[in-house]
Amino acid sequence: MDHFALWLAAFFTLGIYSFLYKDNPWYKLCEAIFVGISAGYWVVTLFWDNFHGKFWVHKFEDWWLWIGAALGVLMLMRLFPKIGWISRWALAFIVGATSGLWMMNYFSSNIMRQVQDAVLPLFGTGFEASFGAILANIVVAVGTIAGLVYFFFSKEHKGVFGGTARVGILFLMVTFGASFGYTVMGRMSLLIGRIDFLFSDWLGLIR
Amino acid sequence: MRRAVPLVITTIVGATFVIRYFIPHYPFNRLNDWFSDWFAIVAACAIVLGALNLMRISIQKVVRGKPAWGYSLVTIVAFLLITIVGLAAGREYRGPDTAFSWLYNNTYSPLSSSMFAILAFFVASASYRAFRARNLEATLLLLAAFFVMLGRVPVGYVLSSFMPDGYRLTDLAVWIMNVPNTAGQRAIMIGIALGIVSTSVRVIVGIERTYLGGD
Amino acid sequence: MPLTCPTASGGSRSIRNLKPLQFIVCALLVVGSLGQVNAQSDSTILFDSAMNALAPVTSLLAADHKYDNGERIDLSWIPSIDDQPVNGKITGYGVYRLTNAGNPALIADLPSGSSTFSDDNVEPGSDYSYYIVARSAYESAVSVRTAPLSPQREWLNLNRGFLFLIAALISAAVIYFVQSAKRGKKLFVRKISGLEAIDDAVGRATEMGRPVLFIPGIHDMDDVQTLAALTILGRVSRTIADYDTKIFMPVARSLVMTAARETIKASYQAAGRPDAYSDDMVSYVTDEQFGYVAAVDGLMVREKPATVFLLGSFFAESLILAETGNSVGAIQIAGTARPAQLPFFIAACDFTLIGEELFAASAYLAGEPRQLGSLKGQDVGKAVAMVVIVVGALAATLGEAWDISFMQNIYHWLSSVFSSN
Amino acid sequence: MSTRTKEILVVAIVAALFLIFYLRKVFGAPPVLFPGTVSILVVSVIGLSLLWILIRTLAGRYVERRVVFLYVGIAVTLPLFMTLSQKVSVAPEVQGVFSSFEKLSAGSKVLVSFDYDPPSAPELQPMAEACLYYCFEHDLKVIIMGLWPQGPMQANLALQKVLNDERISQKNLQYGVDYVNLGFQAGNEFVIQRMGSEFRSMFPADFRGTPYEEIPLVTNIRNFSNIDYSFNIGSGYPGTREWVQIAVDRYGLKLGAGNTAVQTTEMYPYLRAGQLAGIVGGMSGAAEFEFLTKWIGNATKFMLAQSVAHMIVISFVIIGNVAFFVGRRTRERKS
Repeated sequence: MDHFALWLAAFFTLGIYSFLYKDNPWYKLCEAIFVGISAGYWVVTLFWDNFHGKFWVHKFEDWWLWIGAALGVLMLMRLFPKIGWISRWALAFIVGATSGLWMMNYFSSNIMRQVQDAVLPLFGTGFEASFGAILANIVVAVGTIAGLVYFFFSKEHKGVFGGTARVGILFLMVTFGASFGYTVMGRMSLLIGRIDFLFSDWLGLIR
Repeated sequence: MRRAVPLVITTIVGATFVIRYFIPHYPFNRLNDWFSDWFAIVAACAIVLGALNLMRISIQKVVRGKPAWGYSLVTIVAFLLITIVGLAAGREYRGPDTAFSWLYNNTYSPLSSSMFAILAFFVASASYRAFRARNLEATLLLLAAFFVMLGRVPVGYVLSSFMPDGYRLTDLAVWIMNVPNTAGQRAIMIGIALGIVSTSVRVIVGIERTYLGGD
Repeated sequence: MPLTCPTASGGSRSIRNLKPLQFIVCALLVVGSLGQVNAQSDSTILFDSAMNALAPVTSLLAADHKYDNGERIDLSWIPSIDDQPVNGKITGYGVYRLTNAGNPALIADLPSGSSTFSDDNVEPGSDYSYYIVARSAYESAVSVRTAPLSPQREWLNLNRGFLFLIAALISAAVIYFVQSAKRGKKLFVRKISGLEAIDDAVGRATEMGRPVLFIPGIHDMDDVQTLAALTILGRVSRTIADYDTKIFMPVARSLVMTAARETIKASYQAAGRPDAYSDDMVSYVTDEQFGYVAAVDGLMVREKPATVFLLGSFFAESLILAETGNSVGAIQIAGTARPAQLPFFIAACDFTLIGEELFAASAYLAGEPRQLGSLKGQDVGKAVAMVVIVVGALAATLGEAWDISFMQNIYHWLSSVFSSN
Repeated sequence: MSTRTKEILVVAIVAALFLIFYLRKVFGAPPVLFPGTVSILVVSVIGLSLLWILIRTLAGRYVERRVVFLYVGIAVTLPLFMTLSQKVSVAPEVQGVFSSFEKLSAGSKVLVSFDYDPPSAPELQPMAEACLYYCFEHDLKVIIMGLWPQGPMQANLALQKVLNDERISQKNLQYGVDYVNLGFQAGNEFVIQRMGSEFRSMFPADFRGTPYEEIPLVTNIRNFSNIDYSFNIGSGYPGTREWVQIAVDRYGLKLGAGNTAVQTTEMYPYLRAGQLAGIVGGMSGAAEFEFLTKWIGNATKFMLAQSVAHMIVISFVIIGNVAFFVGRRTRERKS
């Protein structure tokens, strides 16, 4: 990397971290550049990859692509305040399709699949699971049921029901703790990567 | 026209996309792929609106000489620079030696990596400030995080190396991930899916129409 | 010459050392190769070398893949007898296809040990016939050809019949409860902490004379979480319009910008103050995740919002936003359906809507009793799931423990019902 | 002196320091490495300052978040200047990946798929380098491809680094004969599916535009059946999951995976089912893999910093909680 590029990258890196001290002109400058550059990057990417790559190249091969183009044009009607309301048609189309798609995809992959995985012989096939496996099976089953009870909206969390809901939230908390602990490691690696850039690539202080 | 037509569109399109799940026959089997293409095309058109909005606000700030208008000017210049360079470069704008790639590698990339990595600082400050064993719930969250964190670095291995194989911190971390975590994830996933199903039903049936706005 | 049998190791060994199964296979082979020798009466193949020849795959079956658009044919076969995990001669199989009785073409190379293949490069209306070549390092053996077969297009995926029934049940429950709420039936829904706080949070912003910041996640309109966030925005902006508080909403997607403007505008109209609405309340920043975060962070420290809503689909930025919001002293109400980000919201925000609660909130807050009906529908779904898990697990456990076939049947039936996807 | 003057002064000093450091590098000064005693001293100072934070917090004066930030920055930076030998214990899943490499004879063909982009590079790049190094060192032929647009660029960075290593550069490896970069192909899992019947249909030419038939290394490679082993370095979709579901399950490819820490857990089921030969997970997995391949690179270098970073987060959790409990007890006593 040439000197200018190195200094530029270092300038931006330090500029972003200066925000940790407080908001300052350096950060504001980096932020302004970042917003401009990334918005432009997405304009370019969406134009070439989506509009050109997905539509323009194939426009005479696949008639159905024109539905997308028509929706896009409807969307652009926003630019003309008088007929801007027509863009709602495109929005309605997208929202409808999203709802339909997500509804069935989540239904099969989350509900059906998860329920299926939860239904299993707790003591193993042929009653021969190890003690650890039996314990694990029971804990998973109890945790799942209790977690579902927590999300129940139709009943006040009182009595036995409330107790189960409480067990459910405890399971949820363990889940969150596990994801937190898990994420920390990856995040720290990112910072180390940046510091390595500063002190190794840029300043040459470390090997 | 303004209110009724969109509702009808949502209902018809939504129902079609539900039904396509059960019909393997053409053209229903293609709807999924088509929609992703359509959405890509619409998003490409819509970003014109977004970009114009960004430019309009920035230009207004500069023209009216609002405080910190200089930064808006920088945004405008940066935006125009990369857009022009990228659009002029043609389809192969991502190629290794283009000006677009240079800009990407030396501005976009360090900025985005640095912003991503700023998370490490916040993880530490949140650990110091917010992760408190206030009650049983919070305590469990903490303990789970604690053991998973310890179990995933060599330090954790060293700390518990006196224990027999299968009972070390590493194994505890794996157990937490595999057992209680699975139960919690499963309950959350089923709940979320039901939430999505019911939200979708409301949208398709036409009870939910906030996103369409008023008249 | 002792009677020998081709073996996996490539050599031949005495028939006396064979196990019963091997003996039968060997006998069949001998009979088969005798037939071969008879059929090719003019060939000069010696008996011994015929025995050593590579065995082809047998029982090759081609069947149309059920319930698809006629784009797949499933092949299955019994691997060659020479295909053994230890010291097998077979190095792999070549799948050949004849389209409309044309020339054979190699369509796939498979490793040894495979016994199935799905050809998904077929079209309805053409006839396909297949054969498989088993290969060793030096020779190859060709299987019989399948009869020509044409893939069929089906109109209904009957595999998903049960899935359809269950989906229909839950949807019907949602619609039923919505209808009964419409008719004026009172529906009880438990309190969701966090939702009660919304009005107070907006009120706080009003008192302090500081704005409200609303972040609808970083996904586009093709995510139901974004839809849910916009629904909540509808309610929040209604309160804001009533209180005459300032709201600003930077977004990462242009379509979300459009939809959010519609939403806020409608709320201001409903509050009878359409003149107070301005498009500048919602502004597009950039699609880039961290560019967006950089800008929102800057906004937070400069505008010092009194209340921050973080509702929708969040990724790594969740903690960056929540910690910055916390540092400027804002009340934060967060919610997402992404389990990996929930711990950060729980730690750094004042109220968090966990998973399903985000979707429930959008119904709860809409202020219409009939929206609440959909929550009841969700509960029906949960009840079904719980009952199936409990009954299924009990049946499976008892059935396996004491070999109760009735219980085992319930278990197998339930797993088959729920595997239909 | 006003705060503003102080701030300007600090910025000026830091900038001057950076300039001096940079000039130092330009004039060819070697990197700095702390000797053992200094390292121990530094680690003790880091530990003592944690103690100081604990005491302050106990006294009821919470340390300002900026101090926490500064502390994290310094504590993560300093270990990079040290070499403390840490005992590397190789996890079985990492050993699994390596053993599969070990079984390959010289001339075997290895397919390496780069399915990630720069933000994940700190974790994944060391794996890529170690993998390439091992292959080149043991005369394995490497075929590189990517399902992510930035993947092949990351591959080129890794190649550049490994080929310049003196142990490798003396082998005088030829592009197109010993290794090839087929580049990126859009289409996610469909790319893998089509590769199952014909590589060339997805990669008509390599990264440099040379037609597939004219590259000696791959002319005879038709599909997965000609590949002896495959290593997928991935950070999401498309990635390891898709490789397992299509290439492994349907075409019998032998696969090892390198994943980010966040993603690794999702892959364990495939490991248990035998669909993966092994997993190299996150920075610690990368360090173990480096240890096995004898390519001592960034992961090993970063491992100490990584451990320190973990300890810091854990310490902050502990400090916060100790202070919380002590504070609560004093409050209760008062009331």
